[in-house]
Parts: sequence; structure tokens; C-alpha cells
Amino acid sequence: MDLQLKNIGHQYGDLDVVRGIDLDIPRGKIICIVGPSGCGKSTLLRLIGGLERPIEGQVLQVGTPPADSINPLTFVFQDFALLPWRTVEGNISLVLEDHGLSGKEMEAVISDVLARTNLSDFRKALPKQLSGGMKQRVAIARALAVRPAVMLMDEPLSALDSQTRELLIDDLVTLWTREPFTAVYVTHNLNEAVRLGHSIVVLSRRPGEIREIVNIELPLADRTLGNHQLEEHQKRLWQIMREEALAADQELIDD
Amino acid sequence: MDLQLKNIGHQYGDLDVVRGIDLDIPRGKIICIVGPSGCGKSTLLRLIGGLERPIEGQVLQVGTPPADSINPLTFVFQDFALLPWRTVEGNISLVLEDHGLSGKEMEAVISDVLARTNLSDFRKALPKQLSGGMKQRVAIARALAVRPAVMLMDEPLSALDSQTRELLIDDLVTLWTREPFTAVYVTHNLNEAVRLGHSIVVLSRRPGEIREIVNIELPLADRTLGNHQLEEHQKRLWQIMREEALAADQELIDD
Amino acid sequence: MTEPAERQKLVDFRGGGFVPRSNRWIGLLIFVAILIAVEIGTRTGFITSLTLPIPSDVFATFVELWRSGLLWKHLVPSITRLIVGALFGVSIGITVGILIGLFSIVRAGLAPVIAAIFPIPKIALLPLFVIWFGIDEGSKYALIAFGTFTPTVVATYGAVDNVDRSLIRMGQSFSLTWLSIVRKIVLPGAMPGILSGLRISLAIAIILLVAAEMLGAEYGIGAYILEAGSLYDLERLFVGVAILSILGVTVSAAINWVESRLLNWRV
Amino acid sequence: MTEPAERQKLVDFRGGGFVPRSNRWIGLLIFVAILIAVEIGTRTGFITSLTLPIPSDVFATFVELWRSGLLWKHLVPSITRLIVGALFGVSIGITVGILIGLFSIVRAGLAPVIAAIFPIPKIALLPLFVIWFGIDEGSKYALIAFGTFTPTVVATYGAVDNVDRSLIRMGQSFSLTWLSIVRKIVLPGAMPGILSGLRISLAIAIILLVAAEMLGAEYGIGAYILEAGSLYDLERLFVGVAILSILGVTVSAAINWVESRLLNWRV
Amino acid sequence: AADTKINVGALRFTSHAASFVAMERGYFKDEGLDVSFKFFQAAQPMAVAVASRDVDYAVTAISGGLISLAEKGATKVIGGALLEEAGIDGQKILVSDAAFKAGVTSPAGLDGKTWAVTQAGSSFHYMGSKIAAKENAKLSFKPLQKVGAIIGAMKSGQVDAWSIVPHIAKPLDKGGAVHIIGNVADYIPNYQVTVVFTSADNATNQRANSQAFLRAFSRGAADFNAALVDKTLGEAAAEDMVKLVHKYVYVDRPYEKAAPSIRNGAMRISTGAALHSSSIKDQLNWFKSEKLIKQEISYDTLVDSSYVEQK
Ligand SMILES: Nc1ncnc2c1ncn2[C@@H]1O[C@H](COP(=O)(O)OP(=O)(O)OP(=O)(O)O)[C@@H](O)[C@H]1O
Ligand SMILES: Nc1ncnc2c1ncn2[C@@H]1O[C@H](COP(=O)(O)OP(=O)(O)OP(=O)(O)O)[C@@H](O)[C@H]1O
Ligand SMILES: [Mg+2]
Ligand SMILES: [Mg+2]
Repeated sequence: MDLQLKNIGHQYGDLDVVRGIDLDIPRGKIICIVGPSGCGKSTLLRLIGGLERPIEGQVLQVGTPPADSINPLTFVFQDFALLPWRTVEGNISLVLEDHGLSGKEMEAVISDVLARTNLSDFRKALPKQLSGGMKQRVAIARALAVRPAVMLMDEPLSALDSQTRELLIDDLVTLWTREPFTAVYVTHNLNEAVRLGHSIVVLSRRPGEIREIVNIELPLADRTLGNHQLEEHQKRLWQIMREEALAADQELIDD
Repeated sequence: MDLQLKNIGHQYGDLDVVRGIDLDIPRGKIICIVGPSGCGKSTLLRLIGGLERPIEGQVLQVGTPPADSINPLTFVFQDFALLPWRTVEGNISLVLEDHGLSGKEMEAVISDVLARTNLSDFRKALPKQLSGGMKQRVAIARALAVRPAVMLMDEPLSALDSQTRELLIDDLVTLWTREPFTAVYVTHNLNEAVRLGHSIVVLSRRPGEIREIVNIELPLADRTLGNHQLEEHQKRLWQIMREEALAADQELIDD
Repeated sequence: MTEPAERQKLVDFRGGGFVPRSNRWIGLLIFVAILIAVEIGTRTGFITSLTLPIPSDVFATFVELWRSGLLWKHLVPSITRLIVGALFGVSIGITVGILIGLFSIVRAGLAPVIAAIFPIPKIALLPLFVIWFGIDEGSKYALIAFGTFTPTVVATYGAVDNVDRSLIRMGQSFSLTWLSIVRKIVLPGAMPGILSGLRISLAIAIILLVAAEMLGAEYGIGAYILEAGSLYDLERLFVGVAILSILGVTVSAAINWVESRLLNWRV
Repeated sequence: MTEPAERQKLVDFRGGGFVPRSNRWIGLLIFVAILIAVEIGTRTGFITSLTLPIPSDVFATFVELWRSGLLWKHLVPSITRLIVGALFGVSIGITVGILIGLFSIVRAGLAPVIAAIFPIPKIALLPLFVIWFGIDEGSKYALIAFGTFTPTVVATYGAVDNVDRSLIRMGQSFSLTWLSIVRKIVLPGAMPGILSGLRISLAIAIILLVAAEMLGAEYGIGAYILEAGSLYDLERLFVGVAILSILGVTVSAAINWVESRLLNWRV
Repeated sequence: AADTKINVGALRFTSHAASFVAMERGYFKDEGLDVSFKFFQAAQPMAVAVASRDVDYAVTAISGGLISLAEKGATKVIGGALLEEAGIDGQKILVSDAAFKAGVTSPAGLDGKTWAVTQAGSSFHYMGSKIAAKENAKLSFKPLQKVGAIIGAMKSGQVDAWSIVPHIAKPLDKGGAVHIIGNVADYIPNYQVTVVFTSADNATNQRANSQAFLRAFSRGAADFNAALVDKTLGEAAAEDMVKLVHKYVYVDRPYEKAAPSIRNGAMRISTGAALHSSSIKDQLNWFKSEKLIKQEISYDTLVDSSYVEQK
């Protein structure tokens, strides 16, 4: 299943947030969306995932999702969005409970995703006992549990410290290499974008329009820290964005 | 005025946080401290700044601070620590009010630091109207206002998005180049460390001990994004730290 | 344009909801609807005159009270008692609350005492208030002050506890004096909590008006209600209750206004 | 070792403080100290017998009450009333509060009504409670239920409003049903707020015991206090007040316990 | 009508003894009534409870509330109970120690003093007014709601004067903090202090029950009067009566402490539950003159005079 965005535009009251977005999200690829803060990246992702209805344009699902997909469009949020009163296991079973799985199937799914994210030892832990990195791995495990056709990731690593982020980028690359998934990955971190994106969509500052789409051919597994080609891409992206970012940062927030 | 740390050790109850730290902080240099999360970086900084008393060892002030220094050891915090009920101006005057400056002197200091941090237009704004980057620039302006002998910065940029961080690193480099200041700069971001540090102290995971001190000779102004020499330093630091970071991230937090 | 082989559909919408908003007009409508229903019920005898008065009679009684000038004669002493009593209770309460919030010794000594006197019903102590404070205005002020004191203390020290410690550490790191930290950081930081505590204390003060005016009060809304109750005069009873209710809504609106002024720095 | 030219000194300490801790022992000590002071004061006549009873006499009266078996005769009906009344008030209050929290229409209709009935003193309505609910246990349950209802509603809908919307969006993004979201996200998320609201409602319930037992109650702590008050029997009055106070502390401890069990997930 | 279940409202005062005697000595049973008592802390809720049909019969002073309820067609007075009678120990006029020392040693000195009442329109208010009228004095009335609050205020000299039943008055006088300066009976002769009342429905539709109640009540009253008021039956019978009453009044005090209070509290209860209509009319007029009740209320609105002798 692919996704197609057709001339998406959205406003909150008088505030024009995104405008005229046309984008294809092909199967098995990671699309990164970067842009200055407040340019409507999160809004765009919510529109794609059906959490909000676009005022203009359409988000189309092309083809049908795989039959075994429980929740075709699945989010991974920046703030993890774990229920603090449920254990790691309980947080994963939460998203399976409404879909009529038997206890055994559920158990199998949980064990599988916990193993894939190296969390098997922390099954009974409460979120408050986990470090940020572990929490986000639980959120990723939960997303994997519903076998998504497309993962919608809203700055999944930006609440983490940079060392943990480094570790999780490796995890994501490993996951993708083992079994490629489709993802829309919103970030404001250009390093993350060049490490994870098959193509990188640069948005202008608000109202967000597509400034440029950069494709990177290098296989994900080869994109190591300090790779020169990636550095060049990152530098180029920064040049595109610098002014927009500066302007966005200097804006007064009115209530 | 220099600072000298002599065999510093500290515990919270039974928890050994840092141990046997010996360190010199020379005038006019920026010392970066990096280490896995929870290794005691913030604790060490609080010990240096006199916000906490070390249980073992001594923090010594060598020489006297400049006569015009209002608050020799001055912190810049990760969460900005601005009073939300005071304007930009009010937040700066706060730290001057207890020191018997005349209204005119105060006014002059405020105008000066706001100009140096490009905030002159936002003098009357409340913190809630500012973006994260601007808030941190206000905090830096406030720190500059008391003419510190040493600036103690605890992950000053890690609450910001990476574009804003990029912009603020440039600001700090410009500030230092124009008028070198002494600073202890705690971060978990190796990129920041290699961009700003004259020497970089790597701590082990808790209890924090000094693993290595890396000196970088390249002048701050030349340390641009994508500089190859810096990449090498960063890669090397990451190799030292990777395992420690992994272990620190996998620890269960007990209350 | 699109590949004919593949089925296309719009992505399902599944967000929205869970953001209830209040709407003044509907609220007013419901009030009016209830009044009309009661009016019809009492007039037709479906609701007996023992159970509820006829709303229009209540209104007529109110107009009469107002015309006769007695409304002010009752309202002025009550409001005076409210203001004086609440002023004492709230100011002492805030002071004690801040002391409890700042000093371990005070907290250890007073917090349990406060917790123990909170559930004591003030009306149970009426006979003692007579001895302690007399039957004139003194005992009325004291009763209202006592009733507002405990919730104010609890709210205040809770608010002080909730002041962001990192702001306090910031103050210390700039070598601010202890007094400066308390005045410029702790107090303004505790203000939102204190104001929302005030909402409860002042509601309690209004409730206690009736208890306070049990003691030798000739005029006052509470005395008016008590007399109407003892004469089983439902019209006047409901006029009194409605006045208290309006008083409560007014006080709450006043706090809203103060909050919007004083706490405009909140996000 | 160090350069002799430069003066060395330790960095000044300027942190610490602003973290008051409570200490049970000091609290107990203060209680005892107050008691001893009053005992001495009343025995020497420095405090007249009109003002305060002698603490040891109060204690003796309590022991007598206990020995005669009357303590339980008073305590059991009161606690029954508390439990039944509070159960009604709290459960209806939580239900209404959640409805107000979830549905705009309910909020628009009920929130202002609740705000208007909050400041109505329950004792003013005593005569009506007799008509509405009779003089038996019904009116006592109703009074306590009514008194706990309003604060519970306000606390509950505040708590529902405060449930992290991002968790709700998460639930929606996994296509959970509306009921699942309410049951598994909204309710547990509102629990801390509801429990802390309960602290206030139950304190109010205890306070209302006295008002409730004004109505045809033979036995009950409130009735005991009222009778002692009407005879100006200070020893018994204080025994009754102390019992209520202990009741309040117990209820608060019980809520602490429930919180520590139910909310152990909190950071 | 064998074993008709009825509820009787009562306060735990000696003045309610007639009902207690009728209960203990089986007079209610003889009339085929199965009585259970409902006890109250104050008279006013008892009147409301009769209106709401929770209680069938009760005894209380004529208050504004009772009249209002009668005016709403909810209650009716059907008989008389406590009576002030010259020569019998009745309600006392009290002054605080301070007032006494200032020279108020008889009711003649009450001019300009404060008089404690529970509420406007209470019997205390009525008595104060009548006494003031007789003595040509001006009193200011202080509503204090609760008898306990009044006692506190009297003891601490914050109000000057009050009137109250003898079993409360005498111990207070003995304690020295207040002083008895006169008898209410001297000012309001044949004062019908309390009355028997029931719901309007009982009065009109349950005549048999109401008459049965009044008969049993009267027998109890007669026993009580003979034993403790007229004292014609000797000490043993008096002690028996005190013991009977002690089952209901001052239950948590030992008998020795309770007995004097019960004896002190003995006042005449109307023979045959007769009503002193002149006293009731006087009270009604007083309420009207104080604007506490509607002017159009008549004696017949309040009283169903078909039950007992109207004196
Ligand atoms: N529910 C909403 N109602 C009104 N305005 C909104 C809403 N959500 C977002 N906005 C506004 O829309 C603009 C874009 O918001 P959005 O969160 O999509 O930006 P973003 O690119 O994700 O920013 P960031 O990098 O800070 O996450 C912002 O100005 C924001 O204030
Ligand atoms: N006041 C305190 N009381 C008890 N334990 C504390 C206190 N402050 C910090 N700790 C503990 O000391 C350890 C070191 O804390 P510190 O904040 O210095 O680490 P850090 O290196 O700054 O970590 P991070 O990278 O997360 O900021 C942690 O385990 C922390 O839980
Ligand atoms: Mg966003
Ligand atoms: Mg830290």
C-alpha cells in the first residue's frame, strides 16, 4: 500500500499552516520531512494518519493494506505516549485488545516485538522505571505489534539525549534492514534525516510548502557516523534551511 | 581566576555519584564535560558552582575574580530557568537588583547584554512569547549581565531543536571570539563538545570518573559543520563512550 | 493519472473529540428551562407547596425585599462579615502556609495540627465561639476567618511546595538573598496555587455566613435564611439561598478577573 | 604544589534549603505540648472552665463513653451514614463529572448549575430535606450525598480535563474504540485528580455529619455533639469534636493508602 | 383498630413525659396503637416531619414554623400539653450575674436590656415580649439559635436576660453564674406552652386514631401530674415516675444525677389535653403584630377545635 498526498492545505482558524503539498509515499521507503519549527510538520503527519481532516486536498491510500495489518497507519510519537499505569507488556496489549486476538496470539505478538526491540527483560517494568531510550523502544515495539503498513514517526528521537539517539538510529536501521517498512519520519535534525531517509522533503517556514526533495541513494546500512557523502548532504540541507530556521526562531509567540 | 578540582567525590545517600575527580579549569578556555546520562555531570557542575558541598575533596578558586564581576560563578541552565512572570528585561534586572547598582548602571548593563545577544527588540516580551532559542539567549544575556569569571553551562542547548541549536552554537562561538570567557560546558552531545570545547573531559558511567581528556587545538571560529578533523574527534569520542552509553540506557530506574 | 489496477480510497478520519467546551447560552437556557418546569409543576400542584415554592413568588418576594430597602440592610452586614472574616482568615492562612512551605520546623509542628482541625465542623463549636469571641461581630468574623483559614493554609503550602525548585536554585546561583528569593521567586510562583485555593476558601466563607449569623445577628443574609427556615417560609428561604448563590458566582468571577490580570504570564 | 603568588580559597556554598520535610515526631510533640499547656492552664484557673474543658476530664469522659458501650452506639450509625451518603454522592459525582468532562452538551448544561449550587449552605436547606427525604436515614444520606456531590463533580471534570490529550490521540491513532479510550485512558488518567478531590469531599462529608444529625437522629457523633452543645457540656463537646477529628485523619490516611496502591505508577 | 402503627415525635425533655408514661404503662396499647418514638434535637424539624408525614403526632411550642405549615394546609393543632399555672413551678426568668449585680434583681429592671432568644418567633421571643409589655420595658432580642449558645452567652454576661424551663434554670442559678428573678406564670397566666399537633390529613381523616392518641396521652399526663406536679401519690410513686422518665431523658447520666433534674422539670400537662384557646389566640395575635406570619391566618387555620375541650 502506498500513500498519495494531493494538494494538501490546512488552516487553524486564520492561521495558514501547510499549503499545496503534493507527495508520494512509496512502499518500503523512509521519507523524512524536515523544516523549521512551527512549519506544520506535525500537522502534516496528523493529516496523513487521519487524526485530522485536511481542509484542502486529499490523502489517498493506493492499494489495500496487507491482510494481516491490524492498524495500517500507525504513529510513533515524540513524547512516547506510553500509559504510565500500564507495564511495558500492558502498553503493547492495549493496542491489540480491541481487535479480537486470542490470548495466545497476543502473547506471541508481544514476545516477538519485545525480542525485536531487545526489551524482553523489561516486560513487567512500568514506564517510570525506564530511561527515555527504553521508553521510545517500547513505543516502537507497540507500533510494530499492530503490523503497520506505514509508520508515521513524529520526531521520535528528539526527546532523547544525543547518545541514546545515536543508539536508536542504529536500532531503526537494523530493524529496517532486516525487514523493510514504509515510514514517514518527521524530524528537525538534519543528521537524523540523512542517516534514515531514502528521500528528504524540506518544508519552508509557515505556511509549510515543499522547498526541495533530496534523494539519497546510499543504502541505510552504509550510512555510518562521519560518512563524507552524508556530511555533504547535511551541509547542503542546512544551507537551504538556515535562513528559514533563523526567521522561525525569532518569531514572537502570540497567544 | 582559575578553578581547581581536587579529588572530588560525592554521594547521595548510598548512591556513589562522582569519584576522584581532579581537574583544572584555566582562564579563557571552554572545558566540555561529556558522559553517559546519570553519570554525575550535573552534580559535578553544581559542586563547582557551590550549589552543593562536595563530600570528598575540594573545589578551589585560584586567584581573585575581576573586581567588576558581580557573580563570579554563574550558571546557565538547560531549562533556561526564566521567571515566567517577568519580562526579558525583568529577568535580567532580577540578578542585578540585590547588588546595589543604580538605575542607570542597571539600564546600561541590560541594554548592553541584550544587544550582544540580539534581543534588543524583545525587551518587553514575556517568556511565554519566546521560542526556545530566544529563551536560552535571554538566559545567556542574564548570565553575561553579572560579568561572570566562569560560566557554568549545564546542557544549555539540549532542550532546543537541532536547527536552533546550530544557530546558538554559532552565537556562542561569536561571543567567545569577540571576548573570550571561561566556561565549563556540560553536554551529552559530542558534536556540541567538539564544536565548543578547548578540551573535552569524558566521564565514565556512574560513579563518574574521568576516562579521558581530549584537547582540540583548532580555533573555535574554524570549527564549521562538516569539518573533517572534528568528525574524527567526534567518532573517536563516540567509540570511547558507546558501551558506557548503552549500559546507562538499559538501566532500570528504581525509586 | 492513477494506476487503474490499484484501488484508491481516502484515509479514514479517526481523530477529534474529547475537547468539551462550555457554552454560556446553553447554561442559561437550562437554568430557564428548570425554572419554567418548576413554575408549571408548582402552579398545577404537581409539586406541592410544601416541597418547593413557586419561582415567580420567589421573584416577587425578592423584588419586595429590594423595594423595601431591607435587601441592603441584610446584604451590607453580611458582605462586611465576609470581607473582614475572609481577610483575616486568608491573610493569616497565607502567612502560615508560606511559613509551613519554607521551614521544616513549622511544617513538622503545624501541618498535622491543621490536618486535625480541618474536619471539625464549625457549627459544632458555636457555643464556644460565643465565649471566645462574644456574640457581636467578633464571633462572626472569627467563625468565617477560622473556616477560611484551614483551606487557605493547605492550598498555600501546597503551592509553595509546587514552586519550581529549579527557579529557586537559579536564584541561589546568582547569589540572591534569601529574602529576595522568597519575595521574587517563591511568592509569585505560588500565586496561581494560592488563587485557586482562594476559590475554595471563599466558597466556604459564603457557606459559613449562615453558621456565623446563627449568633445574635439581627440582619444579614444568613439570619434572613435562618428566620425564613424557622418560619418555614419557603419563598424567603429561596430568595436567601439565591442571593448566596449569586454571591458565590460573583466571587468566582472576581477571582477569574484577578487571575486574568495577575497571572497573564501563564502559558 | 600551588603557585604561591595566587590566593586560593574554597568556592562559597550557596545552595541548599527550601526543601521542608515533615517529621511525625515533632508533630506529635507539639500536640502533646498543646495538651499539657491547656491542662495546666485550665487546672490553675488561668483558662476559665467556661472557655475550655480540662483535657484530662475530656479524656475521662471519652473513657466513660467507651466503657458504657455508647461510643459504638454513636459511632456505628454515624459511620454508616458517612459511608452510604458519601458512596452515593461520590459515585454520582464521579459519573456526572466524567460526563461533563467528555460531552460538550452536558458541560454546557450542568457546569453552571453545579457552580451555582456549590455555595449554597446545606444547613439552610435542612427543613426542605425533611420534606424531600423524610426524617429517617434518607435525609441524612441525602444531605451528605448532596454535600459530597458538588466538590466531587468539580474535581472529576477538572481531572478529566487534565488527562494528557496526547495519550488520547495515541489511542485514536491505534483505532481504539471510544469506550476503550474512556475506560483505559481517560478513567485511569483522571484517577489522581479524582482521589485528591475525594480528600476534600470526604472532609466535607464528616463536617456535614453534624448538620445531618440535626434531623431526628437519636444516636450518632453529630447528635452527641449537638446535645452536648445544647447542654453546654464542654467535656462531651470536645470528646465529640475529637472523634470527628480522628475520623478525618483516618479517612485522609485511608486515601493515602489507596493512592499508594492505585497510583504507584506515578513518578 | 388493633395495632395501628404510628410514629410519635419527641424531644428528650421532661416536658414530653406524658407520651413516655403512656408508652411505658401500655396506655397506647390499650387504645390499639403501636407507637414508635422518633427523637429530635430541635422542635422545628419535628414540625416539618409531621408535615411530611414522617411523624404522626408530636408535641411542641407554637412557633412561626408550625403556623406556616398549618397555613399551607399541612398540620393542625389538636390538643394542649404543657401549661403555665400560677402556683406550680414553671418557667423562670433569668438574668446574667453581671446584670444582677448591676441591679436587675426583678423583672421591673429589665428596661433597655438584651433578651436571648433562639430565633425570632420562638417561645422565648414571645415570653420576652409579653414580660416587656407588662413591665413597660424595652428589650432588644438576640437570636442565638441554640440553647447551648444562649447558656454560654448568659454565663459570660453577653446577654442580660432569658426565660427557660425550671430544670435548666435551677442548676444554672445554683452555679451562681445566673440568677432567677421571677416566674413566667406571673406574667402570662394560663400560658399554653406546648400543644399536641398532627398532620391535617390525620386530623380530618383519621379521627379515631387521633382521638385514641389523645386519650392515651391524657392518661399519661394525668399520671405524671399526680406523681410529680400535684404529688398526691406519695414519694414511692414519685420515684417510680422519675425512674420511668429516666428511661428517656438524661439516659447517659446515672440515676442520682438525673433525678433532681427530672423533678425540677415537672410542669403541669393540661388535663384531658385541654387547649387554652385564649392563650393560643394571644400568641397568634402576637405573631401577627410582629409581622412573622400572614395577617389572614385565623385560630381555625391552626387549630382543629373538635377534639378537646377549649378553655
Ligand atoms: N490544534 C491546533 N490549533 C491551533 N493551532 C495549531 C494547532 N496545532 C498546531 N497549531 C499551529 O500550527 C502551526 C504548525 O504546528 P505544527 O505542530 O504542525 O508544527 P511543527 O512543524 O510540528 O513544529 P515543531 O517543529 O515545533 O514540532 C504552529 O504555529 C502551531 O502553533
Ligand atoms: N538531589 C539528589 N538526590 C538524590 N539523588 C540525586 C540527586 N541529584 C542527582 N541524583 C542522582 O545522581 C545521579 C547523577 O545525577 P546527575 O543529574 O548529576 O547526572 P547527569 O550526568 O547530569 O545526567 P543527565 O545526563 O541525565 O543530565 C543520578 O543517578 C541521579 O538520580
Ligand atoms: Mg511537531
Ligand atoms: Mg544533567
